[in-house]
Order: sequence, then C-alpha cells, then structure tokens
Amino acid sequence: MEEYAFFPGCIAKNVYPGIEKATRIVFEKLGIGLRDYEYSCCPPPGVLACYDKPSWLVMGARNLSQSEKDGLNPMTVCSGCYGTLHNVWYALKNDPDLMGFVNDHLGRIDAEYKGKVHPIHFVDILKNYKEKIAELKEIDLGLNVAVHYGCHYLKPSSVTGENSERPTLLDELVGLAGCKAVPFKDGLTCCGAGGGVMSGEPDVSLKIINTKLNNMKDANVDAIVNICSFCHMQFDQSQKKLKTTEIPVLHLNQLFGLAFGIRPKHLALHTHLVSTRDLEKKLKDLKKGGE
Amino acid sequence: MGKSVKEILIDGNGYACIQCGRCTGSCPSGRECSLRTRKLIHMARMGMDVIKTEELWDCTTCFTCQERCPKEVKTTDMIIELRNLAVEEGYFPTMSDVPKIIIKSLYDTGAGQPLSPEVSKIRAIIGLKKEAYDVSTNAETLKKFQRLLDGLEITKKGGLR
Amino acid sequence: MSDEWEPKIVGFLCNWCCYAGADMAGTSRMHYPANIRVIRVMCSSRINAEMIIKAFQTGADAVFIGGCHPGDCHYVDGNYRTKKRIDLLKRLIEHIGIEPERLRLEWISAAEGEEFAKTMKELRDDIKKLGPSPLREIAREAI
Amino acid sequence: MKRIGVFICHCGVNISNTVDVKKVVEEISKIPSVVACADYQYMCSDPGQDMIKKAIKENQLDSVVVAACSPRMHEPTFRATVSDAGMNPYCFEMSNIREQCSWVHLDGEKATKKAIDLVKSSVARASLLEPLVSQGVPVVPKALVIGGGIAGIQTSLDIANSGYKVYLVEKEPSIGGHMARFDKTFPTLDCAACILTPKMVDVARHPNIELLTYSEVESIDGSVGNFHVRVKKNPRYVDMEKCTGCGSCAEACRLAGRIASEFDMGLGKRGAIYVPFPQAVPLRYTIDPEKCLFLKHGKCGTSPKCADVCTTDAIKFDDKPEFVEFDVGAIVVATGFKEFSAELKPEYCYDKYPNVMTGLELERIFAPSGPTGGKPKINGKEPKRIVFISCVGSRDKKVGNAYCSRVCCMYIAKQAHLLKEKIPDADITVMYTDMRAFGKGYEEFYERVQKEGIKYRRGNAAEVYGQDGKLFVRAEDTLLGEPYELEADLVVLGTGLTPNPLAEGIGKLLHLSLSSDGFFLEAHPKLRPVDTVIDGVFLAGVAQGPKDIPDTVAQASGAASHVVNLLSKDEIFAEPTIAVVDEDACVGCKTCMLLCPFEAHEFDEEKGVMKVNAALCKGCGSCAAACPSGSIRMNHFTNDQIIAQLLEVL
Ligand SMILES: Cc1cc2nc3c(=O)[nH]c(=O)nc-3n(C[C@H](O)[C@H](O)[C@H](O)COP(=O)(O)OP(=O)(O)OC[C@H]3O[C@@H](n4cnc5c(N)ncnc54)[C@H](O)[C@@H]3O)c2cc1C
Ligand SMILES: Cc1cc2nc3c(=O)[nH]c(=O)nc-3n(C[C@H](O)[C@H](O)[C@H](O)COP(=O)(O)OP(=O)(O)OC[C@H]3O[C@@H](n4cnc5c(N)ncnc54)[C@H](O)[C@@H]3O)c2cc1C
Ligand code: SF4
Ligand code: SF4
Ligand code: SF4
Ligand code: SF4
Ligand code: SF4
Ligand code: SF4
Ligand code: SF4
Ligand code: SF4
Repeated sequence: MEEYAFFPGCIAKNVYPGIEKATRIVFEKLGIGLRDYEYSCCPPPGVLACYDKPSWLVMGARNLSQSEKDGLNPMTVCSGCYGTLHNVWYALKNDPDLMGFVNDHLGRIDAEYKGKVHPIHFVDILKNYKEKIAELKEIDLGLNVAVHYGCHYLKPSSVTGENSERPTLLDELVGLAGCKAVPFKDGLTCCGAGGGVMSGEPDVSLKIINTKLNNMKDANVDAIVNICSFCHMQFDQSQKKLKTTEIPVLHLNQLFGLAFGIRPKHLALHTHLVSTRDLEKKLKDLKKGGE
Repeated sequence: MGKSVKEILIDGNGYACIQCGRCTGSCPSGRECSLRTRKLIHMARMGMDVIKTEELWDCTTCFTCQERCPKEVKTTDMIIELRNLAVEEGYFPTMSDVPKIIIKSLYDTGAGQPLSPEVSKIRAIIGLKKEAYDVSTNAETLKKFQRLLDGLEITKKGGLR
Repeated sequence: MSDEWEPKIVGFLCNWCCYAGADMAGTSRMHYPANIRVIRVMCSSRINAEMIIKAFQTGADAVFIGGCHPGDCHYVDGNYRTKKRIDLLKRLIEHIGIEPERLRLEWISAAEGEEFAKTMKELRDDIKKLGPSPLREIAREAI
Repeated sequence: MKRIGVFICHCGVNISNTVDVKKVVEEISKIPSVVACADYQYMCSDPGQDMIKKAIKENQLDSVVVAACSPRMHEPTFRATVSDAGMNPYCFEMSNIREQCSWVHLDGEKATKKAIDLVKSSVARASLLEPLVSQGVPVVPKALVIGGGIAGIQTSLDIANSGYKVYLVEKEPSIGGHMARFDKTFPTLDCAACILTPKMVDVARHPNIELLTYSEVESIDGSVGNFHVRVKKNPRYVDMEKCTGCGSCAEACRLAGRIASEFDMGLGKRGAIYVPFPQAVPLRYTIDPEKCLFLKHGKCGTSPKCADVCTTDAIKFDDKPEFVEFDVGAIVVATGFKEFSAELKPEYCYDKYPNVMTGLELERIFAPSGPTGGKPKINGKEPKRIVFISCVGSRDKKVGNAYCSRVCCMYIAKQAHLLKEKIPDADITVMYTDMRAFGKGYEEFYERVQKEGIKYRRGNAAEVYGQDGKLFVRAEDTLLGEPYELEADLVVLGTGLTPNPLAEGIGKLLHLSLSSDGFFLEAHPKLRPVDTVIDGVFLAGVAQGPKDIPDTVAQASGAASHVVNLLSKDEIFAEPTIAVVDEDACVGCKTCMLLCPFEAHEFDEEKGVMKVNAALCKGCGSCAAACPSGSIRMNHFTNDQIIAQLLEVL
C-alpha cells in the first residue's frame, strides 16, 4: 500500500479539524495509508522565517527528520506547511554547510535529517488517483466553485517546478467531483494571510482578501475550494469580519468527502464561520433528485 | 549573526535589478498599501534605511514578484532576509506582540495555533481523537523539542530567554 | 644584493591573451619580480605533461601557464582543454611529491597588465614560502 | 652546427637603462653557434635592419635572433628584413627584453641575468628552427551568401557590383526577410517597400547573382578560397521557367483564402498555391505541399483548378527536389533572427486574447498589403486605448535572453506614431523599462512622438488580464512610485529579436561558435565584427546580434568588402605554422581528432593514419600536445624547440 507520513499542520488539527477528518476519510477510501508522527508546527514562514531564518530551518528539518527512518515522505494538506517544508528541504539539499548547521542543532536532541525524505503536497498525490476518485464519487456536486491554489504550492516555480501562471490541476480535480471551476478576476493572487500579514498588518490583509472575495462573488460561485488550511482559515474568518460576502469555504478534501457521500457534519462543515447551510441544502436536493 | 544588507543583495541577485517595477506591479499587497517592492530593492542598494521601513512587513511572501522578475532578483527571499536583519537590529513591526505570542505558544505546545477546548470538543464529535497526535502528545518529546528551541535564537527574539 | 634564495619560475603564455597581457604590464611599466622566464606558445593547449615534468626535473620551482579567459580563446576552446589537462597534472605531480601549488594556471587577457604583474608577485611570494622544489633537490643529487 | 647571428637592441635607453646590454653581448658571444653578435641603438631603424642584412650575407647565417621589444610588435618587421637578405622568415626568432624585462624590473642585475637567459633560450630555439614555406591556394572568385534579408541582399549586391559571382541562398520562396513585412521604418519613416523592393529587383536582375530561393544549404566542405557547396532546391510544384506570376492560379485555388499566411503572421489568409506577398522576388508561385489537396490526396475536386486556369502550363505536380553544387572562395552568413515567442511570457496572455499582439504582427496590420489593407483594425474595430509593453523577451534572464534587442524601443516609438497618425484620438501609452534611442535621429524621434501625445510611463507592465471582455494592463509608474491599471483595446508586446533556429544547421556546417546570447560569434567584438574565426566566413546583419536596418546594412557592406578583398587575390597564403602528422608513427588512435576545434583532422581509412588538412589547421598545437604516440609535429613550435628553450632558462 502506498503510504505517507501525515503532516496535518496546526490549523487542520487545532482550528479546522474538519480538514483533518476529511483527509483521513478521503485517503482511507483511496487506499492510501497515512501514518502519524510527533510533529510540531511547520513552522510558518511569516513569523518564524522572517524573525530568525536559522531557527525556522532547524525546526522545519526536525519535522522532516521524523519519518526519515521509515522512509515515508510527509504529506501536507496546507500550502503554508508545504511551502516551509519544501523550502527547507530545497535549501538543505543544495547547501551542505546549511545541512551541517541544522544537524549540529538536531544532534543536541539525538535527531538527524539526511535529506532522504521530502514533503509532498496532497494534491500531487491525488492527481495520480483521478480514476479512483471518479469511481468513488457518489454524488455529482454540480457546484460552480472558485478554486484557490495558494501561493506556496505554486511559487517560487524554480523550487516547486509548477507552472505558476497557468496551473490547471485544481480545475481538473474539482471536475472529478462534478464541479466547475469558474474563472474569476485575479484568480491566482494571494489570499493576504501569509508572511505574518494576517497577524501583523490585519488591515492590509483584510483589504487583500476583500478584493479577492468580491472578485469571487462577481463570478457567482457556490463555494471557494482551497488546498491550504491557512488560506481556508483566511477565507472563512475574514468573511465573518468583513460581512460583505458569504461564500462557503471548502478544503478540497472536504469537497471530495461530500462527493463520496460523507455527511457534512462528519466533515465539520457546521463549524465553519461562513454558513454552509445553503450549500448542504442544495446537495440534499441533489441527492433526493438523484435517488 | 545574520547577513548584512550588502550580502543579502548579493545572494538575492539584487544588483541585477533594472528598476522595471514589474515586481510592484505584480504585488497584491502593494495595491492595498504603501509597499513598493522595487523601491525596497532601490533603498537597499542606495544604502538607505530599508530595514526601518514598515512596508517591509506588508509582504505576504506570495512570491509573485520573484516569479515575474526578469532579472532573477530574489525579491521575496530578500524581503525575508531583510526582516531577519530588522529583527536583529531591533526594528520590530508595529504589532510586535503577536509574534511573541505565537513563539510562546510554539514553545509551550509545539503548535503556533494551539488547541482550544471548543475545538477539542468538535474533534470528538466528528470522530477524531480529542487531541491530535503531535509533539505534545509525549511529554518526553515535548521536552526535547523545548531543548532544541532553547539553543535557537528564536526563543531569545521571542522574549522567552 | 642579498643572496636570499629566489625561486625559478617558467611561464608558458599563449600569444593572444596572456603574452599580450604581459606586454601590457610592460607598456604600463608595472613592476614585478624578475623570477619568471617566459616561453611563448600560440595556445596554452600546446603545453603537455612532458614539458611541465621536464621543467620540474630540470629545476623549476614553479610552472606558470597563462591563457585566455573562457570564451575568449583564439582557437575557440583551447583553454578548456588546458584546464582539464592542468587539473589532471596537478594530481599527477602531487603523486611524485611536488606541491600542486607549484603548477599554476591563470586566465589573463591582453588588457590585464596589472593582473599579470599582480599574479607574478603573488606567485613568487607563494613559492618563496613553499621553498625550493623537492624535485630540484632530488635532481641535483642524481647529477 | 647552425650559424646564428644575435642582435641586441638598446631601444634608445628603454632597454639599456636597466639591462646591461654589453654584458649580454659578452655572454651570448660565448655560445659556440653564435657566429655574429652585435648591439645597436635602434634595431628596427633602417641602419639597424641593414646591419642584420649585411651580417646574414657576410656570415652565411642560418638563423637570426633579435633581442629587443615584443615579437607582437616587430616580429613581422624583422621577418621581412631577413627575407630580404634571402633567409627563410621562419628562421627568425625574437627575444622580448623590453616589455617583459627592462620595463618591468627595477633591479638591473636581475634584469640583465634574465635578459641573458631569454636570449640564450632564443638561441637554443633558433638552432632548431626550420625553414617553412607557405602553400598558396588558388581562390575561387565567387561567393555564397546565406539568407536573403536586407543583410544578405546588401552583401550580395555589393559583391556582385565588384564583379564577382554570388550565389544567394534563401530558405523562403521570396527574399526580403523581416524588412519586407514592415510598412514604414524608423526613424525617417521611409516606406520599407519603397527602399527594399528596388534592391530585391536588382538582385533578381543582376547578371552576377544566382538566386536560389526556397533552397537550403546541404553541405559545405573545403576551406577559405575553396569551399565546395551543395544546395537543395525544394520543389515548388510550379515550373519557374514557365510561370509568369499572373496569379490566376491563386485566385482559382480551391483553398484560396483558407490557409493562415506565415508572412502575415497568421493574421491574413492565402491559398495552397501562393506568393508570400505581392512584391515577392522571384515573383513565381509555390504550392504548399502540406496543404494542397492534389499533392496530399492525389485529387482536387474533379480536376486541379490551378492547372485548369494556368495558361502557360506551369503547374508541375511531379516536381522533385533538385541539387546544385558549386565552389566559392568566401561565405557570408546573413540568416537573421526570429521574433521572440510571446507565449513564453504567459503573464501577458498573448495566447489568450486576440487583441494582445506582437510588434511584428502589428507591422502587418499597418502594411497596405497586409490582412486589413493597412487599416488599423483589430477584430474589425479601431482600437482607441492602446498600450505598448517594452522589453518583452529581452533583458530577461528568466526566458534566457539577457541582452537588449536594440530595436524594440524604436519600433515601438514608430508604431505608436503610426497608430496616432491613423487614429488621432487614440490614447496611447508606452510602458517601458529604459528608453534606448541611441542612433542618428532616434532621440529626436522619441521627442517627436511624445509631442504627438504618446504617453511614456516608466515602469514596465507586470501583467495583462481580461475581465468581462475587456483587457487591462497592470504596472507600477516607477517615477510616481504608484501601481496602476489601464484598460486597453489593444496591447502590443515589444517582442525582441532571438537567434534564428533555422540558422543552427548553418552554424554546424561551418563550425561557427555562438556568443553567450546565442547569436553567431564574431572574431573580435570591436575590431573584427564581420569576421568569424573561420577564415573566409563572414557575418552580416542580425545573425551576428540584434541591430536595426542602418547597422545591418553597414555591416553587410563591411562583410562584402572583406569578401571582395579576399576574392581579388589569385592565391592566398596560409600560415605554414600548422600541425603535421608523421604517418609512420601515428597509431590511428584518433585522440587528435576529438580535440581539434576546427575539425582539421581527416582519417585515412586505408592507411589507418591521421592527416591534417593544412587549410583548416589554425596552428594551436593542442593536438600535438595530446598525441600519445608523439607523431604530430607542430611546425615552428615543435616539442624539441620548446624543450630546448626550457632547458636554457633553468
Ligand atoms: C517588429 C519589428 C519592427 C522593426 N522595425 C524596424 C524599423 O522600423 N527600422 C529598422 O531599422 N529596423 C527595424 N527592425 C529591425 C529589422 O527587422 C532588422 O534590422 C533587419 O530585418 C535585419 O535584417 P537581416 O537580413 O539581418 O535578417 P532577416 O530580415 O531576419 O533576414 C534573414 C533571412 O535569412 C533567411 N534564412 C534564415 N535561415 C536561413 C537558412 N538556413 N538558409 C537560407 N536562408 C535562411 C530568412 O528566411 C530571412 O529571409 C524591426 C524589427 C522588428 C521585429
Ligand atoms: C570619453 C569617451 C569614451 C569612449 N569609450 C569608448 C569605449 O569604451 N568603447 C567604445 O567602443 N567606444 C568608446 N568611445 C567612442 C569612440 O571614441 C569612437 O567610437 C571612436 O573613437 C570613433 O573613431 P573615429 O575614427 O570615427 O573618430 P576619431 O577617434 O575622432 O578619429 C578622427 C581622426 O581624424 C582626425 N581628423 C579630423 N579632421 C581631420 C582633417 N580635416 N584632416 C585630417 N585629419 C583629421 C582627427 O585628428 C582624429 O585623429 C568613447 C568616446 C568617448 C568620448
Ligand atoms: S521586477 Fe526585478 S528587475 Fe524589475 S524592479 Fe523588481 S526586482 Fe528590479
Ligand atoms: S512576495 Fe511580497 S512583495 Fe512580492 S508580490 Fe508577494 S506580497 Fe508583494
Ligand atoms: S626594435 Fe623594438 S626595442 Fe629596438 S628600437 Fe625598435 S622598438 Fe625599440
Ligand atoms: S497561373 Fe500559371 S503562370 Fe500564372 S502564376 Fe499561376 S502558375 Fe504562374
Ligand atoms: S491542386 Fe487544388 S488545392 Fe492544390 S493548389 Fe491547385 S487548386 Fe489549390
Ligand atoms: S531596445 Fe528598448 S525595448 Fe528593446 S530590449 Fe532594449 S530597452 Fe528593451
Ligand atoms: S593522436 Fe597521434 S597517434 Fe593518435 S591518431 Fe592522432 S596523430 Fe595518430
Ligand atoms: S594544431 Fe590545432 S588547429 Fe591544427 S590540427 Fe591541431 S588541434 Fe587542429
């Protein structure tokens, strides 16, 4: 069985547990194993890397080292975690001195990172399971959605290897759940949460997300689908603060959970700040209609 | 000791900048505030007090500017390095409490966003363990983790030492 | 005049760049120590192992090879071949007990007179620190 | 033993102030082979040279050594001197005791010691020098020009006008290159066709020019003075002799107006039988074999319409490629460029919106012969808000083009002016990084277009996006330090010039090197900008690097004068300082073959030994250094000569 070390990240486990739950369900259904490790916070580039980059590297490397003896690559459900771990991996891989520095620190707690395992974003696993997802789909959700890639999955492309200007993966993936990715203005811009801006400069952060939300609203979408717990939190919490839009926010695994016929409550949709009730009602009607 | 502005410019390819402004034009944050990515590079090259500018902290590290730069200037990487230098020299951003809170939480629980009793309840309801499996699950591991942090600058900068 | 020991240095310079650079040092009256004896060749890639070993065997304390900067070679890429050959030779002479620093390869353009003079000073100083070539002693004994 | 004469120069006081010349003479005179040794104030002066000539005759000298300045200075002088006295010039040797001795050392004693060593070393070398004779090669008084853009046209005409035959090979059905696509040219706004078409016609009519269009160079052998060329003429499926260029076939063609025209950058349409543009030279039609119904399916309706209407019976469906072979003495490469592929900058959405176009496409929009008949219409509408973006694909390391394309600043100014002229109420903004207007009349033109109301906003465009059928461009005005957005009906990308992939094969055939920007490398960036390191091969136009039409024409004429200079000689003499293989010693390992940058080695399969082609060898000596069996002799720099020098200085 294909197996990964599950790196849930702080938000998916401590703020939006629905994401953790949805991930476990979806991956179990797909027959992909997830193993838990004693991880800490990734730690985030905004606060940690900007305050003390060396500390950020060491803590990131500690996380990476956890599953190395089992040879499992850590899988993230948050582009922030992915960005951190991937950048740490990339920096260490290309700089033996830095690797030495990091391991001097890890040595103090009898840990070591050799660079053998590397982080992987969950969508990069899902893209190999398109057929299986289509098979498992019980409900054609039929939603018009705004997909949000999140910056750190795509960029910097010199590190991620992604097509940062014209990505298509999410359009394809939401299609598997019977949804349509609707284009909207500035579809790829940042949600405004990263870099410590959400906590450090909340006004700026809210302005950025406000513009983004209104662009989504103009496109008449039923939901926002993201692949990053941090963006998820920004979309959900800021709508509560701004009160100008009310678009339900779904992590991609929650979307697949719904398509696989899991009850919304089991995916903790009711705990989102932006109500998903209309969305759920739409799905219920759909199910009735279908049966 | 971190890098000097000059070293940051060299490592980030900052001397290649042609001040074309494609970075600022790409910046989602600059549209909403006074951040001018191009100007930061200019200030750094002219030996001005770039680390004292508050705009330095308006960047969301979205990497769009770095992606678009025709001269392969590592703008975002440089902003992160400049922030490190700013912190080192004592120029914290305006809301300097927040990072300290996050760093403390990180030290105490291993999580930047700790688990609240409410969320713990939700976890149980949706069929997850009340508390997630992580560095704080095992007291021994948490101690080790804290030992690791004790030897790192971040605890000093976060006011824990 | 002091009788202090001075190293003997042989230089093989390519006609188009380094030799011209040495000329430039002359026209600009840049002074450097008189240790080097220059042999002009058309391209640094003309020099082979035999010549370099011979130089050390007959008492050179250092051998200097000067060519054009990468991309400037008059013969397209002769200097790349020189570089490869010299890197290999450095390892070889180390085997026979000669410090690899005694074999020095530099790219100096026709305009870099100052660079040539500087390199000559450095080379002489470095070799002075190293002392006479070990092979020179052996060679003398053999005679 | 050889009889050697040594002459030591004071150079006024330049040498003798530091070097004790008398002491040198004293020491050198002791060498047994030195039968004459003298010093003189100025060796290069007439009396100095006469002194050498006299000594050669009086002492029956075999070799001469002059110890003076750098051989890079006076070796040619003294070679001529000894030659005058009947000595082979390669028996002359020079010792550099000025630039590399008296001028750089302060300590007279050490300098004198060094001078003695250097002269001894020269004497040792001189005793091993051998007379060498240059082989004369007859020159074929004809030239090959590859590429029929303005560069190739100008070169061909200049050479032909000097009385030499030129073969002009062009890949496309017509000559003219990029310039034929333009309406007007900056900064004088001459009509491109008015200045280019007469030249094209001259080429076609010139008795000394053989025009080979729709053709490719297949192979080139030989070397300077004597290249052998083989050219493939692609089948046009129209008999060139019979076709009158009347165009009836193109009108009749079943596919008329249904195929995207390459010449119009895909904006206009043509048929399967076509001429790229009305002023094409030669004005002969060509059938596109990829598209023609008859050529693809063996059937075009009931009968091929083109053939039906052709009154001269010129259609020739069974046409075959033809091969022509000829010899030339010199070659000019004028293969031009390719416009930067705008889809490589996805943020400008060139592939997404039809009203984002490249500079070259806009040229076609302006052209009276173009798809809109010269009317500035985009999707049938006159654009009112127009944004130009500079440096697209130039000065851009991300796409691998670090260089400035040198023409886009000015063609943008030209195009902005032309648009303003045609649409007076248009709101035109140029977003630019730096303005480069360095040519004659360029800065003045830049000023003029600004007076006409074109807005120049410093700060280049970050991205283009579409919203509700509208187009927007985002940028920072770097002078104001403010990000802003502009709505546009038309966005023009100032795409740069990139190396022509069609020229790659030519580069390989001729062993040309590329500079780091991917264009062909000249022999020297300042002093030999039209030569290559391959003798007899020259460069003209953008093939060598981005440039505008005035510079292209200047360089093309420069290349032509080099060619004429070469062709005017009956014979050319190659330096005899080349590598020679000793057939008896060569073991046939081919080590040398892999090393030579000029592919001068030819393996004799029969004898199993290597040979060096004297015409190709440039005398670097690399192969001689590497030959494991020691069978390569590098003339004038033999192993023995170098080692003899070495032994004297140690
Ligand atoms: C949009 C635009 C506008 C411009 N406007 C101006 C202007 O107003 N004024 C100005 O001075 N300059 C202008 N320029 C620059 C101008 O185009 C060039 O200076 C000029 O065209 C260079 O001519 P060339 O002969 O070197 O190359 P080209 O015009 O590219 O000609 C090369 C020729 O070689 C042929 N060829 C290529 N490979 C082979 C091969 N292997 N075998 C046979 N044939 C081959 C090609 O088919 C072509 O015909 C402009 C450029 C652009 C892109
Ligand atoms: C400060 C400066 C720095 C430069 N640096 C560079 C550089 O780094 N690289 C570069 O490529 N270019 C450089 N240039 C440009 C370069 O100088 C010119 O391109 C070049 O010198 C032009 O050569 P020329 O022969 O046309 O003119 P000139 O060098 O001016 O030569 C003209 C000659 O004609 C003589 N003359 C004039 N009138 C008569 C007459 N009536 N009868 C007889 N003789 C006459 C003059 O005495 C003179 O000797 C620089 C220019 C300047 C001003
Ligand atoms: S995009 Fe790059 S070159 Fe342009 S101003 Fe920004 S950093 Fe400088
Ligand atoms: S990385 Fe920062 S500066 Fe660059 S575009 Fe994003 S927010 Fe702006
Ligand atoms: S030969 Fe050379 S050194 Fe002698 S006078 Fe002439 S220039 Fe001076
Ligand atoms: S109809 Fe015949 S003669 Fe006229 S252009 Fe066509 S092929 Fe030539
Ligand atoms: S055969 Fe038919 S398709 Fe082909 S060129 Fe003639 S008319 Fe056109
Ligand atoms: S000529 Fe102007 S537009 Fe073209 S690359 Fe150079 S600076 Fe940019
Ligand atoms: S390297 Fe020497 S032995 Fe080998 S093929 Fe060439 S000439 Fe002959
Ligand atoms: S001397 Fe140089 S150019 Fe001549 S054959 Fe040997 S390698 Fe080729």
